Amino acid sequence: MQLTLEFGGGLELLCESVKIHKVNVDPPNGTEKFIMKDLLSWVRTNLIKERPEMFMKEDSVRPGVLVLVNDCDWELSGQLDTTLEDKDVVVFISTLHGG
Amino acid sequence: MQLTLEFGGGLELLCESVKIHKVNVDPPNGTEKFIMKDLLSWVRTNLIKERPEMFMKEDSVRPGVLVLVNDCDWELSGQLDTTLEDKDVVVFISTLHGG
Amino acid sequence: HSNINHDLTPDSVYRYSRHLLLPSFGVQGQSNLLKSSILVIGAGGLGSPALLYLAACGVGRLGIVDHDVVELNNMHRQVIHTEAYIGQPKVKSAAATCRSSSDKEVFSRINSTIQIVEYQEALRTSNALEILSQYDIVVDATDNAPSRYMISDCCVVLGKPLVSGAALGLEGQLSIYNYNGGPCYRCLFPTPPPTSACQRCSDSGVLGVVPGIIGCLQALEAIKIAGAVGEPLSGRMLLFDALSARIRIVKIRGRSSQCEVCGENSAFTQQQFKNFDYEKFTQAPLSTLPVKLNL
Amino acid sequence: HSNINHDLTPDSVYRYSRHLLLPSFGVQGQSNLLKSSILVIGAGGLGSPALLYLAACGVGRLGIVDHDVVELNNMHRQVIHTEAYIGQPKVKSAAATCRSSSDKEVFSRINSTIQIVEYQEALRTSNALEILSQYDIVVDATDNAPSRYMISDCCVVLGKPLVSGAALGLEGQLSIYNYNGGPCYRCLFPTPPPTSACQRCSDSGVLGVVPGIIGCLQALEAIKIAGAVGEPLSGRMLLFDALSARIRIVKIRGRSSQCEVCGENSAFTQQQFKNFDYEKFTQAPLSTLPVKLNL
Ligand SMILES: [Zn+2]
Ligand SMILES: [Zn+2]
Repeated sequence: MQLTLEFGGGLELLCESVKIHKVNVDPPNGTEKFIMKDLLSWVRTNLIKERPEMFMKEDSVRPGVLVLVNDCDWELSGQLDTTLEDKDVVVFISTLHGG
Repeated sequence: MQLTLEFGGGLELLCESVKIHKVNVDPPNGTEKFIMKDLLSWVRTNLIKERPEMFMKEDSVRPGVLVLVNDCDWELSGQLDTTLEDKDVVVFISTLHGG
Repeated sequence: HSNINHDLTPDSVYRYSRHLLLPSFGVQGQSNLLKSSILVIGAGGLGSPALLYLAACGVGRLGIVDHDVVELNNMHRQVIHTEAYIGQPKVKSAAATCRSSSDKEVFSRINSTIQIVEYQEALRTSNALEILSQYDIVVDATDNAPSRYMISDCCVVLGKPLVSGAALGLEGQLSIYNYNGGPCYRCLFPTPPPTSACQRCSDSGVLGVVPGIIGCLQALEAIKIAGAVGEPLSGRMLLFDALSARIRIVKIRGRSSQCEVCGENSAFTQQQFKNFDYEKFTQAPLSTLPVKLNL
Repeated sequence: HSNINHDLTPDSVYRYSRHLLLPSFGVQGQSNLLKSSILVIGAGGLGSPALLYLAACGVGRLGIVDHDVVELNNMHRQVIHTEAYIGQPKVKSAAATCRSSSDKEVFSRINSTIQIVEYQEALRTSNALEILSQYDIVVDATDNAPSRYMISDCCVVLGKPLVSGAALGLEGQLSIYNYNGGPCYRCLFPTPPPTSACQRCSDSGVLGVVPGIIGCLQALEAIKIAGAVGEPLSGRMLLFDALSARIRIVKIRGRSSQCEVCGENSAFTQQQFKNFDYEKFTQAPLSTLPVKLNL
């Protein structure tokens, strides 16, 4: 299953300053669905190169990070339980405070 | 087949100032494909309420109108011969000169 | 167009004629604008363009809150200020650009026909209720997390719509909170981010025109609310990436029934607001000194 | 950050420090900007914010072309002008806002350290080559079809990138032409539209902040080209709908081999440009008188 992952608002600094990642992921052994919870641990293992605490807190994203699945807040699709499908676009963006 | 049609840059004035139209269209009798040429004549018949010469010239759009199929210039997909598929989004936008 | 009932002066008809000609804005929209009041908090990178366009378009009463003074290193983005005002309060400088100002200046500026109110002070829980309550719409053009929580909470307890913009580096964000049943800032961000995630323009830099774009968009959204036209950016958020020239407008969650400030069971009162310690909550100061750049 | 080789003065380091802090812009981007020259054609709704931000950010030499005078009905959107300049040339008013101006004004303005060149004249085929040839980048902030064809053609024969913006009513459009092998304006619009499709702000109205947003975006794209950073909006077009707060960035055609001006077999020379009648080609005048609004 191919996904496009985008990092913004400074989170790209945790993945060697690359904002857009096209990745291939597969459901964990013994399951058929790939959900956001699976993606977070995949990202933490495979993409985050430094300061993982700036990306995650416990088993979710840290406070101040918005997660968007196909341009829609993951709160509207089930958060960690959101099922992902081929070609989905997932955006992780840190909220900005500057002005 | 469902399409989303959008009019902008003043072209919406030709369709009672409605910018977004969700429409259902079917391939012409005896054919399987629905192409942009079919859509133009469908739009002219069904949506354009006034001054059709502001929308079309001969069998294409008038000069100064950009046509976008799924956010992509129709020159890149075959112009009048572009085959449309279910859920495509087609934008007709008149170029602006003001400032 | 003739013989429409309206209360615009002949001068206003001429000044705002390009607005009056718009079928979707027109006399009604302009009349609404002229009767409205908008408070802009922060006269920096976001506030500069927001104030310029809100003054120009004919908002009836425009408030400006800022405690800071103009510095040379603001000039690359805070285009409302002029070099002559370096060292002087931003509120004075911004107000002078927006209207015929003090006796010292004999010429008038962008729009001498609107009322400008200057608040040369930092916004605090002690003065926020008093100031915000006098305006229809609030524009958050500040630069730090505690201010953003404080302003949103204050808008909730007062029932004011909040046009919130932010910019840092080469990115910008924009949304409207607490409008028409939509979410507040805390619905989206119930827990403050770690302080290490809260960079400021003074620490991390910002391309000057990026807050320019976001500030203009804030003015637009405030104008739409004040003029009662169009679909304001509530329940949606605009994400702008200047370097790649990409813009996303995404759908965000609605009002949260669990929200500690605007939720169903919330009992967040004006008194609680006054006693809330936003600096402690966010572990960040409401204002800081900039770092020195060593080149 | 210390010990980087650069040719910025200590004053510039301080003034532009927020740019220098940006890893993706930094000393190199600022140094490129300071050495660049940008021509803005039109000091109206689009040109006002574009000029403000281009002056503020430190473009080395900034040219302004406009033949018009400031009118009260410009003030709702042309925020670079001040009421004191009503009746005076827009070029003078804009230049005065951007820099320490004439002897009459003892105070300086946004950026006194850059060079501003004023062209108080209409752009015509007779002067366009001479003026445009002196700049690295051209910003089209005009308001009519013949000017847009003329400026694009001139950019093609001189090999200059063109940042083109437009705004009308509550919509805006933006693209970059003739950049890095990308299309020119004529590749997209080989045949001029019928004159009945060419509305102007003076006829149809415009919400003032809409050209504000597009003009800021023009400044951004010019800064990206001048600073040699990011992905300029070439081969793409930004479509902005203010009322619904929707923005599309769409992919447009590349350079057309059939283009009469930039195409493979084109022999459009400077001499042909000088003799080309753009008013006849578009059936529209390069400038017109505004209509009277009767309310
Ligand atoms: Zn809330
Ligand atoms: Zn061409």
